Amino acid sequence: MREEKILEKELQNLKEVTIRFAGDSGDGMQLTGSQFSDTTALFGNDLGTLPDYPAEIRAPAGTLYGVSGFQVHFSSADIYTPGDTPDVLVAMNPAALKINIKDLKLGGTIIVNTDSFDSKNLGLAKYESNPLEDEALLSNYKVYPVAITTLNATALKDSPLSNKDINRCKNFFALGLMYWIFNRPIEPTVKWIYEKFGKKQDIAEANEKALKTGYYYGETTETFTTRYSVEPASLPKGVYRNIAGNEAIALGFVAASIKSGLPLFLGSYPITPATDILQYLSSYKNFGVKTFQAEDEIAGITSAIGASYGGSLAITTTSGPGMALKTEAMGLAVMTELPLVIINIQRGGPSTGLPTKTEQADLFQAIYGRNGEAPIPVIAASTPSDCFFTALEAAKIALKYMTPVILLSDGYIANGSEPWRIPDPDSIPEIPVSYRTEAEGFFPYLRDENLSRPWAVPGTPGLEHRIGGLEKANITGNVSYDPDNHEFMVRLRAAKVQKIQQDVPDLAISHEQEGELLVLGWGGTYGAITEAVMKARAEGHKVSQAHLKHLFPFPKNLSDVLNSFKNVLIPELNLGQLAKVLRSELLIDTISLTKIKGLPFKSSEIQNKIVEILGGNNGN
Amino acid sequence: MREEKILEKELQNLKEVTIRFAGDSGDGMQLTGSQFSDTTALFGNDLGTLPDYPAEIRAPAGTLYGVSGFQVHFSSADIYTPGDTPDVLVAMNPAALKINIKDLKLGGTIIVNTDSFDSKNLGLAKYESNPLEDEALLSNYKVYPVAITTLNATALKDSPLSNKDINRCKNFFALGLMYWIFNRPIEPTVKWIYEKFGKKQDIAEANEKALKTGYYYGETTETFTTRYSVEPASLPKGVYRNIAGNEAIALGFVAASIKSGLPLFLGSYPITPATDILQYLSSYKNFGVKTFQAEDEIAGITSAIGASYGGSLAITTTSGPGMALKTEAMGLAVMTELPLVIINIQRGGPSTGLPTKTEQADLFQAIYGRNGEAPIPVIAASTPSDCFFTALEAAKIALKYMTPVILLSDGYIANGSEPWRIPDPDSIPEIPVSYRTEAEGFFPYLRDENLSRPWAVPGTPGLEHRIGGLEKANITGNVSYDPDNHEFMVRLRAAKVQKIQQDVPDLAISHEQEGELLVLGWGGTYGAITEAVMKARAEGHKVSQAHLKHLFPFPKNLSDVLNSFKNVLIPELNLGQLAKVLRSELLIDTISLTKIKGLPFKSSEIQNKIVEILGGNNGN
Amino acid sequence: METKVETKIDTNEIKYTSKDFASDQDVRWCPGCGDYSVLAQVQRTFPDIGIKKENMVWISGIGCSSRFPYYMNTYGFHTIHGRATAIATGLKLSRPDLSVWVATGDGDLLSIGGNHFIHTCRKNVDLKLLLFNNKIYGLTKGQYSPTSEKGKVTKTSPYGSVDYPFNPPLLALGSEATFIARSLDRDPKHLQEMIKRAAEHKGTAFLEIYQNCNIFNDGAFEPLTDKNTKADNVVVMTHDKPLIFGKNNEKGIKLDGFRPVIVDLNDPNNSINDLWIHDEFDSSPVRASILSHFTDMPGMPTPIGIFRQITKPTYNEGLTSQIEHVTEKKGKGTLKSLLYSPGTWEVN
Amino acid sequence: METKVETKIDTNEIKYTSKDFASDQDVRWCPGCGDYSVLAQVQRTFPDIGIKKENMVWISGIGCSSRFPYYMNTYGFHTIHGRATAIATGLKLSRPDLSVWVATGDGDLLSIGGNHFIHTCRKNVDLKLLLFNNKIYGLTKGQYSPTSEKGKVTKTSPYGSVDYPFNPPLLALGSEATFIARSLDRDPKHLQEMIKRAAEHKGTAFLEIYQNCNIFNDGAFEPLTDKNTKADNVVVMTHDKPLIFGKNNEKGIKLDGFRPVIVDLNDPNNSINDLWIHDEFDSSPVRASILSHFTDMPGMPTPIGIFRQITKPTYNEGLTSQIEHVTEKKGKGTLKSLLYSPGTWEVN
Ligand SMILES: Cc1ncc(C[n+]2csc(CCOP(=O)(O)OP(=O)(O)O)c2C)c(N)n1
Ligand SMILES: Cc1ncc(C[n+]2csc(CCOP(=O)(O)OP(=O)(O)O)c2C)c(N)n1
Ligand code: SF4
Ligand code: SF4
Ligand SMILES: [Mg+2]
Ligand SMILES: [Mg+2]
Repeated sequence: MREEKILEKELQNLKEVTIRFAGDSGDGMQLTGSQFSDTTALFGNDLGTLPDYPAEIRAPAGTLYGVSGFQVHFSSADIYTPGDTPDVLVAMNPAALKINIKDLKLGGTIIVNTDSFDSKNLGLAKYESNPLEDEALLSNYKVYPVAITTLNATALKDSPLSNKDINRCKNFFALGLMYWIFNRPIEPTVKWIYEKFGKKQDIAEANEKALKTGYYYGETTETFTTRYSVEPASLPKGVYRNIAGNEAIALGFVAASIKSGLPLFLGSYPITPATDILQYLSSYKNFGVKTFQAEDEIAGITSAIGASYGGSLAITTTSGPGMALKTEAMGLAVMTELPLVIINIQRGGPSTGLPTKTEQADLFQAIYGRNGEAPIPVIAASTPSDCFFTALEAAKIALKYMTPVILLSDGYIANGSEPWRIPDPDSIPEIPVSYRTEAEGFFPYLRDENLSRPWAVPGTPGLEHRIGGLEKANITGNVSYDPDNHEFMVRLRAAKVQKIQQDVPDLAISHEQEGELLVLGWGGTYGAITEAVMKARAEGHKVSQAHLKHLFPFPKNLSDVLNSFKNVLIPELNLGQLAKVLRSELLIDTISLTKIKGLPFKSSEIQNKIVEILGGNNGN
Repeated sequence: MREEKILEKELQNLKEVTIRFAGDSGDGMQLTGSQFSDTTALFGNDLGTLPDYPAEIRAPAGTLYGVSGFQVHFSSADIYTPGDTPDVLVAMNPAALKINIKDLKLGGTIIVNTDSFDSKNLGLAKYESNPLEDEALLSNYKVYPVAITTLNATALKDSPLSNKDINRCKNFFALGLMYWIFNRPIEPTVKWIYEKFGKKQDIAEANEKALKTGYYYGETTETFTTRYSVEPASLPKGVYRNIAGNEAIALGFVAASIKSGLPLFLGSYPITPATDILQYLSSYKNFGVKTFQAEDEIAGITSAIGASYGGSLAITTTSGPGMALKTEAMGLAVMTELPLVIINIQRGGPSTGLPTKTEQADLFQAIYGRNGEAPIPVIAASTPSDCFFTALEAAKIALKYMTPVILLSDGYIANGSEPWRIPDPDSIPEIPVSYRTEAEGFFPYLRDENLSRPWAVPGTPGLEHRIGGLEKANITGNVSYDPDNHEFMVRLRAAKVQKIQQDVPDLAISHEQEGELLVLGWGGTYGAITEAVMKARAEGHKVSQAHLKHLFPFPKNLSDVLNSFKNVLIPELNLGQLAKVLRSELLIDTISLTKIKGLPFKSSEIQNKIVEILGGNNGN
Repeated sequence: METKVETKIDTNEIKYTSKDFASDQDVRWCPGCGDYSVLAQVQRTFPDIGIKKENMVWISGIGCSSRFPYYMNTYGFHTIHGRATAIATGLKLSRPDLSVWVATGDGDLLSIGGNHFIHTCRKNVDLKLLLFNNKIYGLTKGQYSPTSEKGKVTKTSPYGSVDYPFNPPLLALGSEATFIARSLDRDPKHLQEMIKRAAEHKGTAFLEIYQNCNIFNDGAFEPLTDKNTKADNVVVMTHDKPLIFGKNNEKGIKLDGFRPVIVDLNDPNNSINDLWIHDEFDSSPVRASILSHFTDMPGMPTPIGIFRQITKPTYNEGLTSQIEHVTEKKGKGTLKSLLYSPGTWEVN
Repeated sequence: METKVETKIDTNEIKYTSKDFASDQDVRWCPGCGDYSVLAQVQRTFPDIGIKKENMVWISGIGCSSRFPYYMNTYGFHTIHGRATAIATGLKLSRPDLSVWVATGDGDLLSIGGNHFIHTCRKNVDLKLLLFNNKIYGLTKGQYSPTSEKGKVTKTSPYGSVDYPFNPPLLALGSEATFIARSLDRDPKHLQEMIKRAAEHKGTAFLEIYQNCNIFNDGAFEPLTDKNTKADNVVVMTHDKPLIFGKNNEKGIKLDGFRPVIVDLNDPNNSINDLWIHDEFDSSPVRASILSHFTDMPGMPTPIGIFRQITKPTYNEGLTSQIEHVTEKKGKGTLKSLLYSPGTWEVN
């Protein structure tokens, strides 16, 4: 029966679609979005997501600042971003429509919950008249009015839940409807519902019913005449999971712990958007992971320094304001040359700034922001799944060179997710580490060929020694106020960090190896740059791309790479920090494209800049 | 009688002399040195001083690391440094000789306290034999052995003081002797003794007697055949005082308080070498100065932010590790645009580093070291007396532009002193400030022609408003998560700080206005650079000099100045931080001369580099 | 110039209502959050305090509760996490004429802000500290806080936290705070009374308010606020009155040595005269310490009211009077006297 | 390879003497500093503690006292100002097999380090905290500290400080520390005993040591250490013994309600049986709180000894046992189980 009906409706094939779910903070849009993403990932599409939620937990219902959104971009081909402009907007209330309509593609689809377009909500959204009656809107977009609240309530009228709880299920109705329209299976979400609410049978059943009602609504009603299908992407063979950046960082450090044979210790204080990592790691108790929710960020990093001193793989996680508080302790880690990874999930600044928004404005701080000559290597992750490998890389550097390492990520890749082909556990190389145990010839500040000092952990007989934050004498590590020793040690510490360059792979250039224009990026701009470059090239522009993971020290060939192009464009979510560092380090000038809106780049913004630079000139 | 005797001895006229007093931390060398300096200043010489003491309070007597030194350079002409190499060394014990002999000018004078050259002290100083019997020493230097301990004890045998206390007077004996040799009056020190120990008559009398005994010892004994005279310098007319940098900063802010009509509030936590400022200011209670010794550096700066919010001229003082801790709060001051001066007396780093030694390695931190785009103007003092004017300048910028300002000084100029022609109080310009009182048209983030927002302090009726660390909406100052507003505000804050450039005087070049070589400095290297340039010029080298007070934003003409010279040499007590900032800001390459020994430059080090760069070429 | 005068609000003439203390900002807490009640009670109480609103300042750190200043039509400063008391201290020292209030959370005041809290109490800075204790980190979405009970399952303690919680009044006693009180978001009248009393106190006034976070820690205080259980679980400390509680005021507390014991007042063997008479102004801190410990003692009711308040000179008074004293003795400093201090000489 | 074995010191075989705990570094405190005595007593006590020296770690912050680790021939870490307890916490949590000691000053622990201190006590992390309380900032050359008495004239308080001091044992009680004790630098035997007892305690052991800074605060404790005045000014708290002091043990302390009173034992009306019998293990913290307050009460002697010690699971035990428990339940995690967690799909 059902199948027949489906066949009556048109099934249109699309290459890619971007959907944005938007509603009140209390409407469950983050959940709806991530369920849609997970299902879509399971279905085999490539995808990118962008959650965007307010700093308030639940701003009063209906207000403009209370709107929460989740955008998902999925495709039958490789994609790199959550999409510049949504094709479809699901707006659960007038405020959500008001806030998001300006981003929607002209001619795009809007699905609205008409029940919420009452005078109170219209007023809260500062609409003077009902936009659903607005000719301009109706002619510019395909608007589908659906009485979601009523339909949901009717479907659940027999549920033992309270009216309030019934109403809270309406996001599953919307999700079901979207599953129908985009031809996705509902089973994964049904399964998830029962895993999540297993103990609360009534809630689980209500949610399942809402989901299915939404699905069948699409099927039965006349409103929707077309379904869309986005075929699975032809991804490389393998086992996949959908992964967000913060989860990938957590996994990466557990993997580093296993591969190095060291216990993992995280000292941290919650802060958006870094808290997830603490949350994930606190659940890995059976991996021997120790998480310490400290009283503040200073105790977060200093407890990690204590653990590192004791022989753990020690890390600390935070964001801008917390990073600032950790500054002094980072200096101690530099002086005592203990391995430590400091993870900064950047957010909008300065000060408390825009805590739930993304930005890349902590690069200067990472490279330069300490008292004294205190060099710390800096690396950055570029995509959600890259966070996993960047974590491994950070651990490797810290342990090999006995140094603190700063790992930069940002709110965008931390919360955004993408399908990840899970690497073969055995393909991940071991991280060789050994504690010093030999008493003969032991000196705390004697160095190996990498200029690393020995890691002699308490409990080792015969190696009792003292370290600290005062300047250390070369080799013996005793306190030394000797002027020449100080100069020697300052330069030695700088040389050690510089030596890491020997392990930094040469920067790879995608496309032409020299020419008119290189787009150079770092961190979370990777997806937008890649897409922009691909599109520009598709239009015939000769433009190459390179992406920096190692920001200090840089890859050896960086200068050569930059000099191979007439122009270098650097898109950054700040006022041009990498560009300034390049001037300072390499005396090379570049073109900056900056954006500081708390949002990632749209690929079109970068593409336009590329075209502008190349002018009519296609680089030929 | 006495006068006759003096005449029997030769009186030799010298242009300049450098003396270093050295002994145990407990020997009172800092006191001896500063008394000699004060008397010499009063006598009318120009002078420069360099105290140098260990991080330990009183290391055990006789040890090498317990040696404390005080160098004073005085002259009948203008001078700019405490002298590269002492002409005279006063060594109170073997350790002091051992540590300091290598700095002494070949053929220089050594006055030693022979009583301390016993086997115990020789052992502690790691001498294998008595150096006073060492031919090499005796032939390379003029060594005057004086049994200071015994002579002092004999003179004071009738004092009611304990033997221990009598022995503690021996530095006054040495001081008296030096006064005789260098033909200085003893009265100022006698006066000082009675002011200081007035209530302890026995101690005062013993010290006076020791001083006089030392003086007469020079006169009577055969050992010293020559006295030296260094004529008063022909300084500009005026009233002078001897001043150290930290004292000058304290005076500068009290002056700024008077000239702005604002109460001064200092929130601070003690830390070497910044503590003096807190100490000085805590004694100015009758100037209405409020000092708050906070529980830590964070409370130091945040209490100052609270006071600034309340309408005070608010400042906070610290050094490197404390600077690190203040980072987060600086971001708050940036976001709330409140006037505040953050004073960093730089010391050797990283971490605890070399707490009592000087360095200039916090420039990067000052300019770049915060999360988010958080621009703060940075200015640096160049000499002890310049600290006074730099304090006034910092206050002026903070108040006019409603911004935090970082004032950099360093341990060298903080503790070093020089004669200062006291400015006419009326010649110091008023600092115009007004609180907003008018309710009509008031918005907390409305801007004046300098892009400054109004200072509306609590207590003003009708202006009740709220500020905070979240991004602010333009004009209203309400919390705003609007993407475009964020970008607008980030750029606005940057533009405001950049606007300070309008008040920054053009950088002045000493000597030729263009040519082969400019030596560009910043901060406490001023004296050494000036002397080096003068000496190089005296040798016929054409070399010019310029010194930066404003490090962010730079003077408008900086780029032009640097481009007027073929080479720019930048001497810095770090790994080349200003040089990198110049590359980054102006894309101009320079030559770095770096030193990171916890010690200031010797002028000869800079001079040699000048000569090396100019080669045989005299710049003609 | 004349307009200037006109636009000034002369609050002398104004008799405030609670509305005068409401700012024009929309309140952005979750619907149902206990913070709404605290805001309402503050706005209701402030008209009675008799201070002009331009002389009142609210300082806060970061957290849901720290949004408080935005909603008060007084001066306000939403600062950074944990530093509210330090910023407020600077403000109060420099401006003793202002009435300075701090709105803070259990994370803000007791986790990252613990040091400034104990030092503020120690110094007896004249600040009013309102701790919104919801026993959770609200703004960061539900991690355990230093007041969460041991074993608490939260996002960062999926297997239960292993931390012992602070006992906030006890910590305040350990820091020798001069005013220590507790109230409940859901007891408006009591809360108003406590706010008023805090306002009247000279010195650090610490008021812990149990506040329900209905999103991440809903029901944490239900036994104390639900009308069916409240009477049995809460004892109101009233000065000069015996400690009595229970639905029919049938339970009393007396001291057996240092041990508080609950007695059944229905039993004729027990007399109301033997009960513990609460003395807010007790010169000894011992009883307050025993009262603070009630919350760790199974079976004992949770005390609300003022644990203890004493009077001693405030830090701001000390600072101000020292300045006055020295100025009187030395004379007001002038720029000339500053610059020309001892040790000058003249060059002609 | 064989040399490797030979160079290992097998401490099992070694019976330590105090010299074994002295490092090769010259001790750099001022001659006469009370820190020397603390060092000596620690070095004398450690051989008796029965822990191998490679398993002992000294962590310190910054200050004269924080130089301590350099002089101990154990593992040592001279960290940054105020953070010793936090660093020690990380070390102890990650390495429960180590015996972790903290050497700290009144500025280091109670000023900048106050927050980590109260949180360490609250969590009952198994650390031994030795507070060298000289009531002054020594290393920075003589500013008042949070334990300096009000009115103290120092370099930063030329007209006398206006701060009230902390009462360290009281603050520790307010933070619910499980072991709180006090001793004197000039009472070597007592100090040794306290060090030993701290070592034996499981959980946070807080030992305040009054320590003379003969350069910047000389004589601060003279009434307590001078042999002529000591007996009248110090009362030794000994478990199960009455509180008696005075040159001829002629004074006793009894409790009148909550008020301690000194009684003359020479007066036949007073009996030793009425005196306050000290109970280190008192289940109630009230007596310890009264004892802490002795120092504010004019005429009362200063108590030394253990104010109170109780046993409850340590934070490190809690953490470790949770890990064991979860691992037992879920099985030890593998890289494969980590990566292939729910929600995977296969592309062929
Ligand atoms: C320096 C810093 N660290 C961490 C944070 C993140 N943060 C914001 S509020 C908060 C805790 C909130 O808990 P609480 O103080 O109890 O307030 P509530 O939200 O429960 O009212 C944290 C950890 C921050 N903003 N700044
Ligand atoms: C972050 C930081 N702030 C300040 C200092 C300066 N400082 C070093 S030790 C000290 C206080 C020392 O007092 P205390 O802890 O009592 O130790 P004591 O020297 O008296 O043993 C201070 C303020 C520092 N080293 N680091
Ligand atoms: S999260 Fe909790 S504390 Fe925060 S506003 Fe919502 S209910 Fe209130
Ligand atoms: S200054 Fe005081 S505490 Fe520091 S070493 Fe000297 S005597 Fe000891
Ligand atoms: Mg809370
Ligand atoms: Mg001390």
